[in-house]
Amino acid sequence: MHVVRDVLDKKLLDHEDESMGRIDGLVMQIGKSSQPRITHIAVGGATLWARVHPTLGRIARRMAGKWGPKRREKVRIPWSRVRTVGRDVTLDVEAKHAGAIDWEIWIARHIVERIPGGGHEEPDDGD
Amino acid sequence: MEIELELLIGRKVRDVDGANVGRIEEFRVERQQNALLVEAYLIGASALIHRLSAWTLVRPIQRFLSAKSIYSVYEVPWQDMDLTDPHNPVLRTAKRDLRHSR
Amino acid sequence: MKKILQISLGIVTAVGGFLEIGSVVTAVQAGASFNYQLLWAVLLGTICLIFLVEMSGRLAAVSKHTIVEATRERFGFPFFFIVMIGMTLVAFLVLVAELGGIGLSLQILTGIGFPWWAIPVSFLVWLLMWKGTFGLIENGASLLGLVTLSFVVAAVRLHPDWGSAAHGLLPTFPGARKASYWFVAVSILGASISPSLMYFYSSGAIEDEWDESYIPINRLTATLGMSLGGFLSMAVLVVAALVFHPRGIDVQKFEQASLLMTTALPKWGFTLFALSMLFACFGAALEISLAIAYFFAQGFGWNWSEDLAPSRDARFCLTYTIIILLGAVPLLFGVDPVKVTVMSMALTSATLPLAIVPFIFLMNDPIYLGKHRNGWLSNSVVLIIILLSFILAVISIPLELIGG
Amino acid sequence: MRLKRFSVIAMALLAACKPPTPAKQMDSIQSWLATAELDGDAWLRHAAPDNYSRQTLELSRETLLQVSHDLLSSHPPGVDSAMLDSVLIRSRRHIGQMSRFIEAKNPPAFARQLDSLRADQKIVKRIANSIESGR
Repeated sequence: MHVVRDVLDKKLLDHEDESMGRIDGLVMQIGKSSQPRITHIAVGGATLWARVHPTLGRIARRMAGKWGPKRREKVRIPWSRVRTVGRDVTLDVEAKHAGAIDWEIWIARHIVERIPGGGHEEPDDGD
Repeated sequence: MEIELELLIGRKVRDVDGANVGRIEEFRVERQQNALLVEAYLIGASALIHRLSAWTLVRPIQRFLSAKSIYSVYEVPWQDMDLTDPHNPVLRTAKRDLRHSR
Repeated sequence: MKKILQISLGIVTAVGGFLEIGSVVTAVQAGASFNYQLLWAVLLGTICLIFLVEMSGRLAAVSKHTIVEATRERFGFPFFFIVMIGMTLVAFLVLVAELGGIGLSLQILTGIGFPWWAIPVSFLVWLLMWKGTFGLIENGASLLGLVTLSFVVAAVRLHPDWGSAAHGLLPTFPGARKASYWFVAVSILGASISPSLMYFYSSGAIEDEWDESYIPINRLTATLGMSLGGFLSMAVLVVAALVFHPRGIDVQKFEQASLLMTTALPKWGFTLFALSMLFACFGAALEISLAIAYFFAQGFGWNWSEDLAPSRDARFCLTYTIIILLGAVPLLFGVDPVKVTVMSMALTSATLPLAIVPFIFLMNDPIYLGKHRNGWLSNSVVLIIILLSFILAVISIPLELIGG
Repeated sequence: MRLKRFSVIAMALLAACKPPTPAKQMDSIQSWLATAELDGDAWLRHAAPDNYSRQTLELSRETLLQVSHDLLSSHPPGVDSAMLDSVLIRSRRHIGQMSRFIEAKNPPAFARQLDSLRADQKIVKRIANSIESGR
């Protein structure tokens, strides 16, 4: 398997096939003489923008701490939770608890649901 | 030590003699129960083409230009890569000892 | 039977959704200033669009990826980010143009200036996105858009000299006003070859859950729909060539274009033009704001579906809400939508390689498309036309600007 | 890189628009006279509504005023400025009258103004051609 082509930037689905972002980064453990291991999936703006430019990464991180869901530490999902790697990458975690969709929930609660017709988080009659 | 893999992509690699080898483009991994084991690093422009799975597009052009191989892709086994300073990766071997994967 | 229905519906949506302020304004200017001479640009653009739309549908049907998703996954975020900036900037200008087009159509119908319409119009667009479903937007808008067929009626009733029109289908070099000739050609190409349309189309294919069995349907609808659509723009150009060119009217303002059909259809021409522009621009405004929202949502891996309740894909809905609100701002300050249109169309061709070259990579990707990937014909046709329009754009945009 | 092109265009927009040639200005003058004529004709045939027709006549009149001012202030060579000025003033008056007669719902008077506008159009055309040949 090739990581950059087949894993990185793929879409993440939780155990109910809820979309929970993309694989924005991968955490690699290296030791003196041990074989390098990719142990975690990283999700979120800070990781993402750091790929464009370190400064953007820092800014994104600072804003993540101040605004919205106010999450300071990066979202990391252990590779052991990966179920399948195919068209998308499916996990056996629940998106809500993984912290990957904090913003989705925050915006839904604080903005969208306050606009008439915004509906509520539980599934709607699909209008 | 922990490294953000995505930041290694596109990093220039030098060999023991400090000669420029190319850029890291791809990682060949073995999937395990709770981790991906990095087997080898693919370095060089052809590695990029492979990463974009663009050979079907590039090969005809290559043939048209009747170029034997545009670039060489180096496949560096994990033992030969020294990432103690992630910002400038270094090979533990010399460039000439690398084997071409294609 | 079901398939026939699908095909005809697809064609109807393609035709009804084809014209928008960009294609109309550029075609009118071309006809007014250069008679039939620029018909080739419409033809070339349409051919390219047919190929691109067919590819967009095929990619979605086979790989179950939209163009944007595949671009992010294959090229990684840093490159995707560059594409995103370019595409959203241009798409936003187009959105402003479409909203302005709705405002201008209402202005000529009611006499109330278009800046006054900016807020209500963008609110209505937003409301439809907020409450409506994908099917409603796609089919409803384009069914109304069928009124644009009146351009063909007008063209026929003016008895054009088909022979010399046919000559216009072959590129010719201009006598006078070279700079403006090439600039109009570029904006025509930009108006026909619209990346946002591709993003919208491939997202639609995913929303309708296409699979490989849709490949023939997709090919047929893309070909027939887009060529009929291109035929509409040609009709517009022909009418303009017959009405404005002999009178030496060089169309700079929407008020001038509004007289397009008053000679061919004295009783209804004016209203039909206004309604055509109204519906066409409205459909296009919905389409383009959806395309922008899709772009962000798919690029970042958010939930996205026009059929979900907004709170189920909050970031997606917030994106188009913000975009539409911003789109109203320039119009409030009375920025001339026609100027925005022409410039955004030219910029579209200037940014085409950014959208299309990565797309060609994807269309040749054996992992995504297997045996359904592009042949050399599609590759070369698209790349040649894209590079042509890009070069023309880079040369003619500065010339046009210096020329005032 | 795209951003660069974008900013270049933006700057060009600001820097651009150096005064167009007299020939170009004559073209635009004729274009707007023709617009007024076509619009008037449409209104007479009940092919265009009152509001729109009036606004378009106004727009033509203002644009004509502006363009002809630019043109004459530059004292184009080989043009009888006085004659051009007078005919343009006259045609602008006709256009103004036309929009007033739309308000007054007076087609016959409107038609008379339209005819004299057409007459002026011919004169302007002759002057324009003289410039073309003069070039």
